[in-house]
Amino acid sequence: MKKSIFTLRSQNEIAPRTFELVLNGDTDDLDKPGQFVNIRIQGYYLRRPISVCNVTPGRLTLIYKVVGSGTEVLSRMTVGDELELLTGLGNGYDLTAAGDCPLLIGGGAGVPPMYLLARKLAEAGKRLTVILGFNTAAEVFYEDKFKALGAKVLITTVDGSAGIKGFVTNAMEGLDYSYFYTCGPGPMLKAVYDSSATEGQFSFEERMGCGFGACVGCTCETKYGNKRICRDGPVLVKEEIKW
Amino acid sequence: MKKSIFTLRSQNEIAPRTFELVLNGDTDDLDKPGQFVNIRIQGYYLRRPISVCNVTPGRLTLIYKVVGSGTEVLSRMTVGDELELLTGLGNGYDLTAAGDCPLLIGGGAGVPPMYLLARKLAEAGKRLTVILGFNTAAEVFYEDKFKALGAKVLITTVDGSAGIKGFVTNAMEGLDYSYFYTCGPGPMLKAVYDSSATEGQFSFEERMGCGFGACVGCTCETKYGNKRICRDGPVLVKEEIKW
Amino acid sequence: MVNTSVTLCGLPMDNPIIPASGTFGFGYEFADWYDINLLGTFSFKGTTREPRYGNPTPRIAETASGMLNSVGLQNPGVHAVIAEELPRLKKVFHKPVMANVSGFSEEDYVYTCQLLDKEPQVGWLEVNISCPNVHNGGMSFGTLPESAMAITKAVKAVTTKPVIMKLSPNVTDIASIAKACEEGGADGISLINTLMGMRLDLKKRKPLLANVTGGMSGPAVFPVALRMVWQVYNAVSIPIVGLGGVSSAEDVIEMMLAGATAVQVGAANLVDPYACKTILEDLPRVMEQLKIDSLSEIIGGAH
Amino acid sequence: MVNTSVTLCGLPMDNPIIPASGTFGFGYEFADWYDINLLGTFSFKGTTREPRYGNPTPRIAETASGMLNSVGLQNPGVHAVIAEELPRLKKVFHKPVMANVSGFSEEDYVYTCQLLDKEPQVGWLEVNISCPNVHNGGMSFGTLPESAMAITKAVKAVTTKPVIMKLSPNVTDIASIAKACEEGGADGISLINTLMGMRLDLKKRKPLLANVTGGMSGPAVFPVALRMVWQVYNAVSIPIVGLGGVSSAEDVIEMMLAGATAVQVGAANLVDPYACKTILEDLPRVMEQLKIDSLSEIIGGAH
Repeated sequence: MKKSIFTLRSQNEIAPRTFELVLNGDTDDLDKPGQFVNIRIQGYYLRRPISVCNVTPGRLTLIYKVVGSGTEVLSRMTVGDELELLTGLGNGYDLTAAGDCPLLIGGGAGVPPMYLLARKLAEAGKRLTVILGFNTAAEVFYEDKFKALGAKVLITTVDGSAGIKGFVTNAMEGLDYSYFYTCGPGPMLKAVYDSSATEGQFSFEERMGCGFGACVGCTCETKYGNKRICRDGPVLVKEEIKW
Repeated sequence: MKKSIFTLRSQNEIAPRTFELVLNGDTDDLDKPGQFVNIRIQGYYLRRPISVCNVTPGRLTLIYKVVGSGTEVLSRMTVGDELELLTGLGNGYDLTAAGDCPLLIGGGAGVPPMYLLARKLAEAGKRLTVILGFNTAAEVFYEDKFKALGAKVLITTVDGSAGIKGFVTNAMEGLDYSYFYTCGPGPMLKAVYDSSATEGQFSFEERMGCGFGACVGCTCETKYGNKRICRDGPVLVKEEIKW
Repeated sequence: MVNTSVTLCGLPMDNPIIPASGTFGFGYEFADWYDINLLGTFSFKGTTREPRYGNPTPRIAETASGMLNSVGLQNPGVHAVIAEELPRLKKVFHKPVMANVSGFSEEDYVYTCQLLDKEPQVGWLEVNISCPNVHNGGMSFGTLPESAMAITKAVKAVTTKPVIMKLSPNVTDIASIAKACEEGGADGISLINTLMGMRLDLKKRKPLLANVTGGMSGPAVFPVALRMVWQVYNAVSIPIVGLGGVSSAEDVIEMMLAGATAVQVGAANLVDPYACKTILEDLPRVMEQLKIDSLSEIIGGAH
Repeated sequence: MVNTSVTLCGLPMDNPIIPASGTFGFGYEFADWYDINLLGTFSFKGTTREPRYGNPTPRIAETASGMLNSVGLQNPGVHAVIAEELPRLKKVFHKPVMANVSGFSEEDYVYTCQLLDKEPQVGWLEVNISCPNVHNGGMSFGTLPESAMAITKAVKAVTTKPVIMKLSPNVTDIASIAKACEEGGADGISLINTLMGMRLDLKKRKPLLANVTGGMSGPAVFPVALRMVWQVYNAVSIPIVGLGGVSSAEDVIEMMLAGATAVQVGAANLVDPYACKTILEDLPRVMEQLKIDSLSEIIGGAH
């Protein structure tokens, strides 16, 4: 965990109200897929937690959706602006459990953390299948980027305007995989839990106070006691989850 | 009274912690010496009232001292930054009472509004004497600007490091003048009141809520009833003042 | 087309937006900025039986996302309000106004309310039993259910127009005070008045306000106000006027969902003279985003 | 060289800075960020007789210059605190710690305090009779002088270490509660706990917090906290621990001038893990600017 200043390198609206933000700064503590950063935004008291989409030495990529006035302010920041981040937060995904042909399932705001995970797994020589779920064709992003990693990519949209019509679970039917990793809204995670054929890891969202385990604002119950989503999570293994 | 956006044209530290801020914007409502503007500063709830130092069409000059974190933020703003101002606030000085050879007395933060007043009186052909009071030589500003208007300028410093040693009232002794205008800290105004030989006008300071007469936060008692420093003032005539 | 109209204590209003007492003078100051007939109504400067200078200055201090004031009910007295302020207001405002009244005894309240009740321009009486800035009175009436009920009954006995009791948030149990007012015959409740706070001048090592303490307002107090509106909505069946830190159309809707029939805007008017006008301009767009056709249908909608 | 040391209820502290209970866990989480032995002490997570999960999530919401929490005293229970948390803390913190205790009955408080009083690591007992997030207990003890005094007496009867009673700001008369604690034998008073507030989710038209209401903290509440410290300083002669929105070295000095002997820092730790460290680094410079040689000399200095 570190607190440091990052400088905005670029920001682009890659889908309606969805922004890709590239920052330059100290990425030493940012190597693990599934972790997040906590961003201070001028005029707002609490930081905004955003999961890491990609990281290379000195360069951090985040993708977020504008959901309120805080992220609205963030979306209006421009090249050269400075942001104070807490980095290296959360446990992240455990890659050692992946097996040969892991399945990655991202839904909406849960797509970005799948990218760094896919990249690391691809670098480790895994055969990847990636399911990316959206509401509609206009919202789809990063399909090509996942393909460029050599992954087999399945898109689902609720309205059927792109890829398979329906939810990510529709795309899971009949797939063969050694293990799975997923991130997305709560109902999607529950559906994946119910549909999945193997063990897997789930990344959860919760409203956080601090993001580093101090306030216990984001506690959830697991089969092995209380866990803080921000510090003991956001990734939980299938086996410990209580719905 | 108007609310409008101004753009920062230049900002310079003209004396220690004293800044000259030049803004471009709508100056239609800003022609009267002794009026003030009320500036919104990001992150602070109340606006900061600052008296007008000079104005030409489309260009406004303010001089302020950094006295807290709000003015500190203002002092760090740079060319091109935007500021939201309420303009045309306060009654301003009445120039018709000046006579042939008015005396202008400004102390510290009370010097800036004397400049626009001096300029207007000079344009009206008056013979001006200006007394500018400071604590020490390093704090002196705008001496040459007043001289360029054709005014006779007397500097006073408390420590004697420039001009006459002592207070503005020391410089008033033996002067011949038709009327006077003054602005400065409360104790200085009281001393000028006691030392002055003619009628005159005083500009007062008070902590304000709104700056345009709504909250009655800045009320003072006068011989003719309660007055709001922000709206019925900041200028009061000698004759109505109750100390 | 969205519908912003509401009915407050039997009187229809074009919209629920009411500048709060003490932040809008007697209205005509704001008529220099915009046409104040756009408003639902406004609550005029707290009026007492006798003229009052108020507290010594400084009376204003800044806080994080808010401000303190210790004005202390400066006003020209009820007779001057009727003789001078109301006729001046008549020229620029053509709707029923909310008359805000304070006092230092039951007789004061009765005297002032009785006079203002007779004024045709007055639509509602807002009885302030919650001013934190005057000693021996004001707030003390609003901190006990018994005295709150007594003032309510006394005012109701001599008036015909709707009486709205304005409550202090500086109490342990806001619901019990509101219930006492309802039992006393109040037609409505408005809350919250300011939270009592203070700040020090570090250089002088003395309070910033000459009165030592002052009333805090602004966005900082909004969550406390919202909580109290919520609690009072659960406790009484008369309409509630919600106020405390409201600064945007979204805040207005949040207050109404918590239980407010109308919403007052206070400190926001002081930092932006167009605050209420902007809220009124934003309301239709925000209502559409939130799929609200009619504001009157969302009152208490979050319960 | 300025002197930052103070003495709190007989125990010397290198400086008056104390992370507040509920914002600093059992300390070791912050030891990952900096050496927590820099602190005067810290107040550990509110501990109850039995383990508690607390309230359902969401438990956190944002406000203007502040936040709401409705954690509801999640903690592993006093036995686990003694068996697991204190030994873990011992490795990273070598000063007496402030043990924060909550309960749902007088017996709860007595039971928990009695156990923690015996722990050598504990320097002070901070008895929280003011948690706004638990039903049937906590805050209700802190809203009546009688029950506040009863808890104080009961805890004092079974303990030897200084007992500091932590008070709720959600009351009409804070001074009367503080006085009752002093009469009951309290060695100190800490205040304020959080102000009760709420926020709504406009899209869902429901409260943002699963518990409906929560406790507000952060800079927004600082002026209320300062006012109450000022009032309690006038009412009692035992030391006061001031808290509520403190975020800077200047805030610490303002609290001490108002009457605080020591100062807790709460929400600031959550938005900046280095908040207390930064305050400690800034203090000497700010003291010099304000011509303060020794912090202990300015306690109550603005009265």
